[in-house]
Amino acid sequence: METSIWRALLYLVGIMAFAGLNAAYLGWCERKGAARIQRRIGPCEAGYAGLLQPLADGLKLMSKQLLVPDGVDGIIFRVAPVLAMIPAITSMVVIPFSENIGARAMELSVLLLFALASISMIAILLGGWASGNKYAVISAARSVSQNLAYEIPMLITVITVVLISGSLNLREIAIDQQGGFWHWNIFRLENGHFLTMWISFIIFFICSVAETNRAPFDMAEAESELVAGFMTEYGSMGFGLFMMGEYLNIVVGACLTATLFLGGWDCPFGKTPGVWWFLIKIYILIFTFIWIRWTYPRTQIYRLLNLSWKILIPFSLINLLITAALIKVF
Amino acid sequence: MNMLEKTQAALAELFPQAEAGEGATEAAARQPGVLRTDPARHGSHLDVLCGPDQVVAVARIMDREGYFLEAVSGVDWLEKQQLEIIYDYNRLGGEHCRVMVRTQVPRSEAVVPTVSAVFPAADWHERETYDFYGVHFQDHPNLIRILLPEDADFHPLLKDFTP
Amino acid sequence: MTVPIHLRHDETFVLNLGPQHPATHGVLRVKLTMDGEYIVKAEPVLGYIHRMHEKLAEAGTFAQFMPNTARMDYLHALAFNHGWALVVEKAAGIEVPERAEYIRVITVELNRIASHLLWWAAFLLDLGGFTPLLYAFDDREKVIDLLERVTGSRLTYCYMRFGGVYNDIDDEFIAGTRDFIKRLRGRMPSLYHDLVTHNIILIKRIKDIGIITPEQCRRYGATGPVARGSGINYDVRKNEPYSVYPEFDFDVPVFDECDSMARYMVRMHEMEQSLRIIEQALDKLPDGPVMGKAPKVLKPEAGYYYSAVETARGSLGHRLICDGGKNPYKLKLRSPTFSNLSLYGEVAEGMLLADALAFMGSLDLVIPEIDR
Amino acid sequence: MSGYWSDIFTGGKSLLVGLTITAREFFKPVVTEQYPYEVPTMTPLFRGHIELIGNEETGAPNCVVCGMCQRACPSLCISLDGKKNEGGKGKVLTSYVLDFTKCSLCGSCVESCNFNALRFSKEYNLASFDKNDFIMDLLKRLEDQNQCKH
Repeated sequence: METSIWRALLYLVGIMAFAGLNAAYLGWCERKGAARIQRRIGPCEAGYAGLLQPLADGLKLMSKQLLVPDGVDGIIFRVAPVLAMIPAITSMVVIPFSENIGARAMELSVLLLFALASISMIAILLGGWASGNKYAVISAARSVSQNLAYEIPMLITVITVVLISGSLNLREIAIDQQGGFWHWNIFRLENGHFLTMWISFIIFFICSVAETNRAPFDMAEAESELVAGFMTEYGSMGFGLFMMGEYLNIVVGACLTATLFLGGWDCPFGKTPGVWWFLIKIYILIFTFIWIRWTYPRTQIYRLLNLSWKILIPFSLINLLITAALIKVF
Repeated sequence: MNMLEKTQAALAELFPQAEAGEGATEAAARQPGVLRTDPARHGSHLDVLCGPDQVVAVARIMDREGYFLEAVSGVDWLEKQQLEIIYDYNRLGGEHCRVMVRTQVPRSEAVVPTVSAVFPAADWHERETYDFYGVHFQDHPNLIRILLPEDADFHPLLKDFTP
Repeated sequence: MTVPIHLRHDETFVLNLGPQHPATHGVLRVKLTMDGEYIVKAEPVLGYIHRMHEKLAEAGTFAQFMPNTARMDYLHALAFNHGWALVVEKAAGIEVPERAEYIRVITVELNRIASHLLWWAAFLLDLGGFTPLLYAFDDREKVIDLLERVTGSRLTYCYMRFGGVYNDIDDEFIAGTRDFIKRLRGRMPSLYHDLVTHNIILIKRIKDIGIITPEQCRRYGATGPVARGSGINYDVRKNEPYSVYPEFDFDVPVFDECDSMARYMVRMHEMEQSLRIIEQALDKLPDGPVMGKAPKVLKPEAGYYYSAVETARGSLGHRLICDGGKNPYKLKLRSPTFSNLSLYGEVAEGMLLADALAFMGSLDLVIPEIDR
Repeated sequence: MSGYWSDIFTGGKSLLVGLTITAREFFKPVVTEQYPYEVPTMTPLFRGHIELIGNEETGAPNCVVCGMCQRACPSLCISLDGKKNEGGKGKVLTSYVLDFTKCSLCGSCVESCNFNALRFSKEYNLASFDKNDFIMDLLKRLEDQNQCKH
């Protein structure tokens, strides 16, 4: 009994530390990455190569007054940023970092992740609504319709993965893909799944960009239209929590993509699997998120819904059918 | 018949009593009518002086001939106690021809009918002239301050205005 | 995009876009009556940066107004310099040496490229693309460095004089300009067109958005790239030639689609045409003085004068009225975006908020020029 | 329907092309100038605020207090004063104050000067918290410059 308490504590601290570090330093990575793409050098004053910048930003945000403007719904206004952060951290619980590292391997972990992901949508809705700002309300409405539209193709593609692996447990799904990249769901040779799974992967990736409200799908905080969207009225750590929540959602999205499609902690050459492979994969994915954001202009809300309903959903449904047929045939 | 002559003929119909004259613009004390000016010197081909009541009729003709309204400007002739409104018409492409239409109203009772019903471009330009000179444009749909604050109570481009 | 829903005028709310808003690039305020995200009525409110330049013109001498001209359209300041110099030269009958005319054309066209580059950057920023902004600024910086070499300032130039220009250009400037032409031509296809113009997101975003009919252009007096994007072949440089423009071989890009994409393409092609003009001007550049004979105190004959120039945003007119004195009696500035913006209300009706902002970006507004 | 497929393929291709371009730029060197670690050199014609030119030998200002610059200035930011030159002809400058808060750097004053007494300085580091820092005594500035020279 005693060991399990230590284990729980260790994981609690570990996950919090992982989440906190990521939330802080992804901001730095984003700024550095953007700067390099734009041929600038980015943060460089605070510490070596600006490495202390997240710390300085955090201190600044924390030392500011948590301003609650007149006429807002006080409780909801305060709760929303916390609500954006909590599900993102909680999601880390079920993510298997390697065969032995993972806080909890639940049977329905995929479902749990999606349930938690929709809570962060509610956080945006509440934050925007409680602000009582017209821009924030428009942003909240946009964000909800966007997340609804993108959860459907995302779930359908996840079903294809679940069909192949026969499990809703992320750990089981990852174990199912061990033994080199030809076993990964995206390239899976077995039953000819590679024919359709790369499309599923692309759909899933696009959806996770949209789900995390990242450019080019950042309709909710489209700064040139809606000022700062749902965050317009937030300052200090309320704003900081929203930002951290956004980055954590990216981490969760990358973890999920790596686990579902890229073999989790598996080595591409079938040797020495381990947590480092998992980390390499998720950071490559995260870099792709950043890379995409600093390449494209923003799309328009109805184009975004068109993309989901007219392209992603039909394609994911067809993919699902073909995958199911392949499993049945072979 | 080129554009200039055609426009001149169309405009001259508004002024039956005036004789068609040629030459440079004389001092402002001239009779209503159409006058040719040297575009290289003055920038406009025709100089039309009309009464305030003819402004809309001129605008209709210009609209029919395919002109666009470039600008509306006011001038305050303090010595003559007159305000002058200048409408610059120009052509969008094709043969270039700029027509300057002027009308003069007494300073004490500066009322001119609006041409914004013919050219929506006049809407803002007339508001600006109202703003700066206090010229009242009759039947203007929305004659409020445009560049100055809405609570301003002065017309700064009048020559006797001192801040 | 046609209006897909029936606008309900009884359930509207008012959204104040500005005076401080990231998309208005300055202090323009648009009072939007909205039905959800659809615009029922858009009403621009001007004057937040009004400085009464016309009164300032009356207060000083002709030469003293020159620095003010650059403060209106700070992106294409040299064209405003040029316009003011032209109208006064017309009124006072001042001759300009040929070399000065060539230098004017070179600098004005360089400035036009800088202006279009900044428009491109800001437009992409409106559409949420941040990276192209920095690429455009990289190129724009080169232009500004070149202009700084000859004019002494980086943004609000006061370079033209009645009868010439303030300073002669040197060989280093000429070599630098040739380098810049090569550089921009080299970067244009990949960094501008492959990255942005052919990008599906951008095309979907601005194609068929903000349709301005040629008739609307005429009724509202829209000029410049806005008119040329609506199929109107009107460019002051061609229609009412001034300076030495008739000596150059260049095209006026005209697009018939009437949408934001057409206006975008017009400006992209105009940059190429400006490069052509500069190239020819550098080849033909005559020797001689850069300042003609001009009296120290100008007293133009009484009369009405009008002169138009083509700025990056359209036809800029100076209506100058002289009474024979040392000061202008009256100066009316016909700024192009003032007229271009006036059609915003009519066109933006029924648009989505995001589209309306993309449309506003495609008009290329410079607020100090509207407010004067 | 053809538009649907071509949108997916050409659109997808354009997105990939965009990514390769930004990736290529990612590995190119930085183009920005790291002020204040790297200081730009001003071009010879750079227009800073104006300053007085001193005589090569004596260091006294070339200015003869004719007031042309004052009259040429559109923003009335120059105020100067002089007194009668004792023992010589003409006037001697006693004060020359530039109100740089109003100056628009048009250069009318420099152009109007017939005595080679004014020029543009090359100073561009002109930030301050105090408005009074921009009311510049140019005569004092010239004296300081003379002192530095010796």
